[in-house]
Amino acid sequence: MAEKNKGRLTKVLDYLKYDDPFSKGVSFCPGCGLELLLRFIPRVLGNDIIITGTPSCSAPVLLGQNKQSWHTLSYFGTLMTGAAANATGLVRYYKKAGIDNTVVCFNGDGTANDIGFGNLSGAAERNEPFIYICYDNEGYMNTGIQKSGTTPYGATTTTTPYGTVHKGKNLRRMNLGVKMAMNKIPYTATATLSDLEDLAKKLLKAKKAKERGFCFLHVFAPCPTGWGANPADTIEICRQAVKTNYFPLWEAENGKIRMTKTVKKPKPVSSYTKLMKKFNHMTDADLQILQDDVEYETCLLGGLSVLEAECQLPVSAQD
Amino acid sequence: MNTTAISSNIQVITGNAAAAIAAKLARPDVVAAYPITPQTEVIEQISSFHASGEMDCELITVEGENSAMNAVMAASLAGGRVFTASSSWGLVFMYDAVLATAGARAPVVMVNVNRETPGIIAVSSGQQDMISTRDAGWIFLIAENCQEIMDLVLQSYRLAEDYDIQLPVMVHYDGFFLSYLSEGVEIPAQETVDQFLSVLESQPKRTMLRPGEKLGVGTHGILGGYMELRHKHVTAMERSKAKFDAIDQEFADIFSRSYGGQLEEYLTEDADMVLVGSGSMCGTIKSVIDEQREKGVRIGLVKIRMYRPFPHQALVKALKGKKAIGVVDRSLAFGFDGGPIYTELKAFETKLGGAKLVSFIDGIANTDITKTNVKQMIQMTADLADGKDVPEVTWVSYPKANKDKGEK
Amino acid sequence: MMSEVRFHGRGGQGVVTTSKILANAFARTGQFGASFPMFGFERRGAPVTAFGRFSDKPVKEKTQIYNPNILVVLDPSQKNSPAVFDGLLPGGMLLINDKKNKGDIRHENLRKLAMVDANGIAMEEIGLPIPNTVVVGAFAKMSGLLDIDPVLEALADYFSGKKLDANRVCAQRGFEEVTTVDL
Amino acid sequence: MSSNQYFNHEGPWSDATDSLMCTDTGDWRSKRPVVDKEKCIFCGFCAIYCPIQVMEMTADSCFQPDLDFCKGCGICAKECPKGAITMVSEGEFVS
Repeated sequence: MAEKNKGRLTKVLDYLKYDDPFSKGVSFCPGCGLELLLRFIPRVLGNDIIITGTPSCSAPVLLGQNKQSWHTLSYFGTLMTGAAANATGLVRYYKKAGIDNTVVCFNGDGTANDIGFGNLSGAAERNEPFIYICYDNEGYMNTGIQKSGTTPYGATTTTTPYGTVHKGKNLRRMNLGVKMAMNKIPYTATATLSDLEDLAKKLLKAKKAKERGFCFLHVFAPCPTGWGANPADTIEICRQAVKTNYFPLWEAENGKIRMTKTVKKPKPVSSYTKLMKKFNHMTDADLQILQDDVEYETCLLGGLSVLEAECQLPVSAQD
Repeated sequence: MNTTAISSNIQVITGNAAAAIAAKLARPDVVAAYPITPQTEVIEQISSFHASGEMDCELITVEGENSAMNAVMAASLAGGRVFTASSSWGLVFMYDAVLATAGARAPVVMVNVNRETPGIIAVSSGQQDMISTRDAGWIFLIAENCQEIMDLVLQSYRLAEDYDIQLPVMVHYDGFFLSYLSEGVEIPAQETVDQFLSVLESQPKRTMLRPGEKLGVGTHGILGGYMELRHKHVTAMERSKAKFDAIDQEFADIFSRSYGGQLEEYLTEDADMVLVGSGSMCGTIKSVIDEQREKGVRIGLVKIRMYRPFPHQALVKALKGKKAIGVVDRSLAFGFDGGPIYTELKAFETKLGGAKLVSFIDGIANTDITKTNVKQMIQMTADLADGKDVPEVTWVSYPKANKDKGEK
Repeated sequence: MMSEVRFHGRGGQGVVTTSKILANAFARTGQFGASFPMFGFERRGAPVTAFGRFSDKPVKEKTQIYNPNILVVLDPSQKNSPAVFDGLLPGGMLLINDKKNKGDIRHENLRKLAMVDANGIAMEEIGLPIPNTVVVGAFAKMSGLLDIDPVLEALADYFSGKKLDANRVCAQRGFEEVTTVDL
Repeated sequence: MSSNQYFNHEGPWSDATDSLMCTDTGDWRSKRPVVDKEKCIFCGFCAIYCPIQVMEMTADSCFQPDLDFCKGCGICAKECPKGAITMVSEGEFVS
């Protein structure tokens, strides 16, 4: 025994203060990033959170079947068009009734960035006190891998397939995190699964910051099935996404944008794209467009973080 | 309607204001709404009550109707009393959440200020928005005047939140004709309303979404589970008919105003002919009936106050044995010749003891259902009673439609 | 006995409020009043029509008024518009906001013409050419259906403070300064 | 009222106080993680990155998967900094 203690337990485990409320056997694909994220959240935030979910890959697990359930959290399973409004209704009633609560809206990029963006944006404008977590797997995976607003340039999906005329998505991805940070909410952050300590800290910051209003976490969560990746590579994909600046890790606390992981010498985006089949067909020219996209966003974020360092978000009028 | 003597509680207010004041009196926990003509005044009034501290609710100024319904549905499932209001395209924009609210059995109360909906942009009255959403699984109630708007909203909370019902209720009233109509409305005292609603507190608590209670809402109903929920839903809707009648009775005891529950019957007992209508048109119909009665015409009115669930038992009871029945619809049932209420009532024709039915379509897109039009309807219904040949469907204010039909 | 009144004016003159205040005043006498505007996309300056029904019995009708027995014209420029007299019942009355007070308006069904310089009075009392409260007072006098007291009381539901005082003076002056001609 | 065959409540409420549903996801596996106790330095990376959180600490200071539920994705093997976990075909374990 003594001889075995060559290493030290990773600090991430210190953040997992609560039991996993989910059933051991749930039907997410092997290597699913969403499953890791979903189990992680209540272990950090506590088992008395109320989670709201919409039709998506998470729904078959978040939502029960008849009177039975896959987890012991209180949840509200609802529509993609109104997830943030549902959470609004909950927190406002709890406020009126004096019930302590942590409501976590847990949605995919389809709900957050596309069909449900209107009410997400409205909830942010009203600075509603809950945590909205978007797990971004860059497409509509549960309906069979279709293009979404965050699907990157060039990626093939079943609605942007590789054909003789059109070769994958010919539109650029949207940057949901930056969009949300512009709402002057108390806390916005990006996170991913390779950096779980960073994720845990951000979850805890969000839980604290939600006392002052709306918190948004944009979590990059690969879908090995939809992306044509080896399930074992899920964490490696996240790591490479960070190292190439494809998905930079940052936070905006009270309006101050700050990189939480600085990448000194970013790798070319190809070290990320080569890990999955959805980019297989891309030529060097195509990859350059994606690279330009990444560099533009990095540049933008760099500029914002310099600018915002001088800015302090005014205290919310609701306080 | 029996009107009490003038008292200091009577204020001259619009239908929209009546809805807003009723909502205030019901003391909702959460209100979320988005403006749309002709409903806007409702939420302006509520915002003003909220701003002045008269209304202690969480007011959510949402970015669209869809969010309004989603927010009140969630607040309701969390245990709150809620209110929202919309109209026309707003109701359509929240339609997915309207369905979800019914499916989740969330006792939401809302008012819908009737306005035209499909295809053509028309800022004008018509019940088409109600018809377009009639199968959402909500209880639909329809008001005739400003006082009834006030009273129906109050009655709605008793119906929606009743432990045996647990269904959302939508109170409909005609846009423009009622929303902007100013007339005297008796505003009940807060204590009286509190007393009327206090019955709900003595009932068992409905299931509520609370932190840490391990209860979730929005489960997949699988295998027979979905069927079970649907069956419970339609059973509760059926129960709501008698419940609504009983609530109206109780309301009469407390507020000295009674409407008759599912239907209001106006001079039907000895009538040979009856018009069936709903909403503001009924006031005009009553005034024409008063005139016709003086001439000895035995005509009555059946006013539909509860449209969903469809009060077919009560209708059969009220209409059985009459000679002829004219059904007036302020909306269309696309794909059918006659109006929506007409086509639905037609399904019970064999139970009406030989009464003949005829359909009148009028009042589409602010077209006024005038006294002249009502007289024409009564004349045609009388002709039908006399065995004369009367077209099955008449577009009263649009004779060309009737002519085209005749030519074919 | 029911009076059916049609109000003609322009956006910004308070036409709809005129009809509301009158309905309110009638309710205060134990009678019944109902009023509503004609529908359209209203904007300042556009012609506005409103309807009022005043009766000793509850008002059931919910339709627009096609055969008024009283006309109220807040906008003098419409006095010669045929739309104003459309459907006027025999024995009808007309109240017009007109500083010229010429009394030269005629219609076959018109039996009583009343004139008041509502804009002038409003300018003097509230500093704005909003004639509605003067017209309300003048209506009470001309129609003989109302005393001025319920009108003054009703104003409290629409104005407060100094504005209420000024508008009460407007209504009082309208009541006193209206001139009528039997035709 | 008809029997409450599927639901305890009037509406679509699930009740986790009853029992949790569970799928035998262990059956999905084609390869299983095998931990070399000697190489394991007890860092816990396999445990934190396991999407189903089935790597459990054992008495002899190494992590072991709960094979009833391990789906065999191979993340643990890939992420182990000491290469202490190998994915072995399930065929090897058929007796």
